[in-house]
Amino acid sequence: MTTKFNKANMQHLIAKRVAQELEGPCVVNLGIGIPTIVAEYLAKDNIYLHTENGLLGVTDVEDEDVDPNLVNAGKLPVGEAIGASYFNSSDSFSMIRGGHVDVAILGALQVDETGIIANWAVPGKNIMGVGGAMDLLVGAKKVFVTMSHTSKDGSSKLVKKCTYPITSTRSVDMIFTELAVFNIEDQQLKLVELMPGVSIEEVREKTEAEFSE
Amino acid sequence: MTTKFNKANMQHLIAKRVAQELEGPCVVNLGIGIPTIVAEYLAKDNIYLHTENGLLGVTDVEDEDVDPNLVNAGKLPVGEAIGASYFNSSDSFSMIRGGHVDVAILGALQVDETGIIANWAVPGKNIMGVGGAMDLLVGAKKVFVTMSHTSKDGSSKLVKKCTYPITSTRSVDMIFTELAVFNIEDQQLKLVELMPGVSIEEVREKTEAEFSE
Amino acid sequence: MTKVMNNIQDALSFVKSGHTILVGGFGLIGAPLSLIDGLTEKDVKDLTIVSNNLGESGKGLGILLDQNKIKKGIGSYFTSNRDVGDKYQKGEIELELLPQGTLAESLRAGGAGLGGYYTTTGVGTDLAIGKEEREIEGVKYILEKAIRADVALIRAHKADTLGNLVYYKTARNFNPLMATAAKKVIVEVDEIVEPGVLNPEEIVTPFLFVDVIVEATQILTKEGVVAK
Amino acid sequence: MTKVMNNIQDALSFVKSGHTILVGGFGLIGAPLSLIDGLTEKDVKDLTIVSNNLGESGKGLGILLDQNKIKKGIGSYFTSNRDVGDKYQKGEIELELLPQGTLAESLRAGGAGLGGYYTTTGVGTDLAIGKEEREIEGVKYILEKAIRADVALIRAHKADTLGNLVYYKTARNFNPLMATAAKKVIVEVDEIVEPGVLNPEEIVTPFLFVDVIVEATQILTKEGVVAK
Repeated sequence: MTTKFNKANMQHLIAKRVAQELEGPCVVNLGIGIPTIVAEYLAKDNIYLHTENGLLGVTDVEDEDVDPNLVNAGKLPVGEAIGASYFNSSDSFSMIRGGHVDVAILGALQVDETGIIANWAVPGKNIMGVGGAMDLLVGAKKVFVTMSHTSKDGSSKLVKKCTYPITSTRSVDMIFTELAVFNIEDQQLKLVELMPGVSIEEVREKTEAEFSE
Repeated sequence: MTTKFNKANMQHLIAKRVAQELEGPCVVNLGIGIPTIVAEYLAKDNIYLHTENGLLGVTDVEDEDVDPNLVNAGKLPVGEAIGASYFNSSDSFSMIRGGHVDVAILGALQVDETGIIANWAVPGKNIMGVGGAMDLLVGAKKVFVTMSHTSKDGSSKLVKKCTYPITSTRSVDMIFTELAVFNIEDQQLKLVELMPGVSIEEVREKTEAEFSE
Repeated sequence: MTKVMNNIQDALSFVKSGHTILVGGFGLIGAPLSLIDGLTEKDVKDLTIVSNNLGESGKGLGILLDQNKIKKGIGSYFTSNRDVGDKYQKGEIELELLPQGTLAESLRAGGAGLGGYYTTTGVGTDLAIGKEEREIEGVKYILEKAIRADVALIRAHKADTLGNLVYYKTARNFNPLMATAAKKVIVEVDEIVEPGVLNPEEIVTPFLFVDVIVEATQILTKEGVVAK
Repeated sequence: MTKVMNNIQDALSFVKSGHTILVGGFGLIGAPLSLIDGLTEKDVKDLTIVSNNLGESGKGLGILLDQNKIKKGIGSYFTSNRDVGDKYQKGEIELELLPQGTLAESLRAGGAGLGGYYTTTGVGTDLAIGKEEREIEGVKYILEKAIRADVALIRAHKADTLGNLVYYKTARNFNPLMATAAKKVIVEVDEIVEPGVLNPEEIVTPFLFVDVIVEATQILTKEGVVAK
């Protein structure tokens, strides 16, 4: 039993679901990939977006207003919200590491059954980039992971134990895939919601990690 | 043989002499007491004054322009030079500790014959205040000490070894008193100038520390 | 849900006995005079106060000292208030003296999620006693720990209603650092403006650090502290 | 004696083979494009480049990489230029990867005269291998060292002739930190103004950090990097 998605649909489905989880007022940092799309689904005006390259108060931007020197962490053009402020990279990561950002929404390559994630390197390849991932993992009050439930080869990305280099020893708080939503409590995965049209059997079949229901 | 001074005259004499030693362009931090008076004798306009409470570009201020929220480290009213900037205490001390301030001019209770100074505490009394003295000692590129040559009881303030708690293990660069000017090279005092009307005999008589001429 | 409160005592409702409180200012300059005044009217005790000075004799934090509400002071220059020495002599207050740059840096470290840092300041002096010394690339440093607190009481010039802050001249000093290092950050300001009024390039304390905003009722003038 | 120079190569006269060079920017945003371009025309080698990225393939620092002038890169996200991986694979370049917040903090520590600091970032990961771990008040940290350099090449929006700098939007990023952490700080700017034009409350980099100012000859536009 398999639910079919094209990639864009899947990404938007996940992003929309995460957006619903955000309770304002809060400050949210969005990673690259699916997290970036979350911005499109934020209905409330008291959710403030932080980007680690030095801006609190990110909004979207119309094509004609694009400024090459105003970008998010993915180097995509963004706009400046009312009440926004700019700061240097050290101040930006001080906000993150110091616990002043409420939620970080990140992608992951793997999440293990205790909520530990791997999202910055693949074994056997050169370790070339980490960016702000490790800082966000240790610092954000809550971390939400968004990812496809399985890899291209069909294997589960929710694994018993990460085989890729981990990003932090801190467990994330929630995981959102195209199939289900999980909470992590006491370092244990708990299925809290099936995505529309998805059966519990499908989730079980495609999930290597142990989880409770 | 004793040269007589009243306190104010002595302070101004020393302050004027130190001011002559400053070669612009440079950034100078002035301590409390005699160093504050140095500002009155700065002829050159490329000597910039830093105050650790958060201002680069200190000038004097006319009585009618006094702003209670614009003060120097001695909490005395000051003015704002053209090209001045304000910053927080951490940034201010980062400038000091990071070696970005060229000269610190400080008072001292004692200087020993290796150029180590004591200027923040007296044995047997409560240790109540240190302020920025220790930071300036470790961080300023050059440290000039200004002080009366002797204590009220007539004892030399240039001592063989400090009996008061030292401010830093770093030797200062120059010492200015009402009697003489000393350089410190390789942790040894060297008399480089007698103040007007002062004899070498008087300096020898009133100096406990060894010095070369 | 607004951060703006109309009353100093409401703003101070987060302050409890036994708390560690950061108090901005360099002497009276940039000190949260209205909040300090409010504290003198509040029934709290056993406070640990982190502030450059403990006010002046009978002024600012000096009143709190006289009321025996301060259990411990952490600062760099208690000399500005001679009463501190008397209390200390009588064993009525604990004191921790730090170099001014170390005080500032430890607050920054606390706000930035760091545990501590190695500084050259104080190496080989009496203020290094009991602190770890370490050589890094030929230079001697001592380890200083981060400072974090329950509450910060600070003063800024203007706030927008989101909590973005700008400061005024040398009244800035410790305030922006303290804004980062406490669980609850309470700020008094000269003026509250709408979001968008402050220039985004000019904001010193972004709003995510600020919990409560209140208009100052006391201000520092040439003639001293007066009711606004 | 003015800090303003009229020519990029004159400004770069402080750069020597074997130097460690800080290069501002987050990718091309806020990067000193004119100074980097000048470096590609200068006969230097064995450079250690500290920068968040090593440019993009064939752009910015990417050109310097292609010219084999870079001995070592210290950064957080080399992924943005696939050529870095190829060079690394061939053993033609050394790399040191740091979390982005650690890169920023180490530069700040370097500029602030600190030896190192304890951070939670990276604890228990492959990037903590070989680094000292330490528990402070129940929390695990690793020790990260300060970064200092011979030269910093940075970009700002406006400079006054004294060297005070302001930045523009997210082009600020690492530039103000790098301005504090090198022996010679060379800045390219969009515009040079007289002292007094920049608001003292708004200056981000006070002039004491800046050694050389030059007007940018290359700017980043929607269409990419173009000559000004």
